Amino acid sequence: MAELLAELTADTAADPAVSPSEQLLLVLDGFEGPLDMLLALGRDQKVDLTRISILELADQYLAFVAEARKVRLELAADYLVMAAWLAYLKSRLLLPEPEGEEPSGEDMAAALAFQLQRLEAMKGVAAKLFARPRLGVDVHPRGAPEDLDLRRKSVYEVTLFDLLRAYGQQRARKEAGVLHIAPVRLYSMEEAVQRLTALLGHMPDWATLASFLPGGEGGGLLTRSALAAHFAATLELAKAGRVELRQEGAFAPLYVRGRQAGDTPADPSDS
Amino acid sequence: MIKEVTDAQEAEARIGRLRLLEALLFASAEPLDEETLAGRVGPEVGLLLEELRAHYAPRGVNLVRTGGGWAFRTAVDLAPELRREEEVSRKLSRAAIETLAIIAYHQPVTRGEIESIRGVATSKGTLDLLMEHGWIRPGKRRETPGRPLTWITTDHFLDHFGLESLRDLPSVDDLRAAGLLDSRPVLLGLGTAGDDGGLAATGEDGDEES
Amino acid sequence: MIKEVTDAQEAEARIGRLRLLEALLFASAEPLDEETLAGRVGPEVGLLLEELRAHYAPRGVNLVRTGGGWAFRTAVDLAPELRREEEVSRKLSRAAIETLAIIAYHQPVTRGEIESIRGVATSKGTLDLLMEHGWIRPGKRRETPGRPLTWITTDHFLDHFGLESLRDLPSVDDLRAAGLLDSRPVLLGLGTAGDDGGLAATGEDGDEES
Repeated sequence: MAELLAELTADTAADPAVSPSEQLLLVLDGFEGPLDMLLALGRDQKVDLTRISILELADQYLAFVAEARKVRLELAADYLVMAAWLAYLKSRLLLPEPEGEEPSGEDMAAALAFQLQRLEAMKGVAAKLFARPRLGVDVHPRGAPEDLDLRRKSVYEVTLFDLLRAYGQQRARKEAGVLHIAPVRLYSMEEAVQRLTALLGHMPDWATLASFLPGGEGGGLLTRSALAAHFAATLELAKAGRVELRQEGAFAPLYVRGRQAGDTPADPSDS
Repeated sequence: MIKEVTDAQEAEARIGRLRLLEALLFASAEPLDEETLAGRVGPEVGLLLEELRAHYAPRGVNLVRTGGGWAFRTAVDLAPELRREEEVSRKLSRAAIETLAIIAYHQPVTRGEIESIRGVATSKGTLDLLMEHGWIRPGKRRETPGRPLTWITTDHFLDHFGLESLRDLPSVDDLRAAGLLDSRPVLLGLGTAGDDGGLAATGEDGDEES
Repeated sequence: MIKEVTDAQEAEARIGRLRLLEALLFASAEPLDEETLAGRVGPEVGLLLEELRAHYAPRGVNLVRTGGGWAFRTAVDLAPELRREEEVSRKLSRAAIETLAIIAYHQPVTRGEIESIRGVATSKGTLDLLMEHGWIRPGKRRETPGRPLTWITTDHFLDHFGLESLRDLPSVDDLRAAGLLDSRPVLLGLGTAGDDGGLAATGEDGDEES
């Protein structure tokens, strides 16, 4: 991780005016999502992707997320989901395999390795594709075509793109005609429910409610509304039987875990 | 006319210049004058042009001198067989494209409904034009007061736009997802961000509004 | 390959057809398919095309086959001397380039699958940009729950990248052999916030009036 950070922020690291959070933001800007970042970390291992150490990769990624949270950087949900999944994967790889129908840690690691290889392959061929001689750039058609109209079945030149764009623009005009009241910048419970649902789906283990909160510089009212909304959302989801909650005592951290279909209800002593 | 070439290397360089000259003349939208061409292939451009002209003289494409420049043109004697279609291609008006799109998406649809969707009156000429081109045809009458005529698209419409069936038209959500329907509310706040994943969308591909 | 010609008159007719074919292809900036050409020069169009291709192979302009059509294009090796700077400077985003490659290699592919391969949501302005370039278009809907729309590449895509067919995509056989052209979603359901099922189900056909 440190290597990657150093590499990607080489220009700014020397500049004391750039804060750690800005540096991290710059790193993040260089990636097309968490998978892309994992791929970059994987390449740092300088081995064939088929022989990559998934454990090492998970550690590097988790170190990055920890760093980001330390400087209270708002990470997109995608990155948090990946962190949760990798933490789980790590535990599966390190602990003895439990009995059960869940995919084994090895299977999960293999699936991740496959995704990385597939993404790497697509990046590779994308580069090859765009390295080819391209029409209008390297290779040219007849510059002064004589319009013979051999194939055109209609005298009007309209493409599917024109048609779809016209419809899209027409719909957009119509939708834009509706008056939108500016909402107050508060976190709604619906949004918290949505966010938690998305995150929990990938999070089979206990985690503190605080870890689900969007970090960031919103501060003040927005942060407090996020906490309130997420708290209310966990209660709502618990009522619907979709999550389980656990708290050791009054004011102790609240733990949340997604409830898988077919799970037995949580041990009452846990609640 | 053709310059004596003794050295093999020089012959190759000459062929290279000839090929470049050929490609330049082919790709240019305008006739190119000798001065411009000399800048690319060297001072012996006159000889090279003559050589090219001689090569193409018996072929279906000729190198011709026109208004001080040089250009490839299809051979004059082939003109009867290359006759252009009577009508040159034209752009369809925006109103016509929109009307066609609305019929495609909302069919069967009456003229009144088209007008209410577009928010403007549809000129009779628009529907006539679309019908003349075989893209739309009248459907059944709507069983409502006045029994208005409805409009539907034809097989030729599918053919023209390369669609196998109407089901393959992208839905409104597909259009939105593809970026073809972009109706961001004027004032965007957290409360309305739910339509494409809300906060989850933050920092995806850097296209989010702040 | 070249048909034996015995009769002088027949030879002349053949040359006439060759010249016409040459002129037809030269006149058009877009590739012409063999069916269209056969309608003008007769059923032996395949042989004539091969003859023309061979004639132009060493020249500055080549006859190339792309996506079932034929077109004259400047020779690839002249690219450095013909490169148009203003075109090169119109750079595509990494997201757009990767998305195009995924569509090319995995087609027909749904947006959800593209997102699962890239691990991020597809931003607006990616698919519509690729479509505006004429490289991709909607294909058939997938017959799975939600009937998501698929995306495929166009003939113009092949033409643009100088490919005769999709089989000529770089490394396509290697990737297939390595199992990397499998677009199935893997354990991680990443970047699929707007998965196809949900989206296509809402507002299907977009015929709801608001």
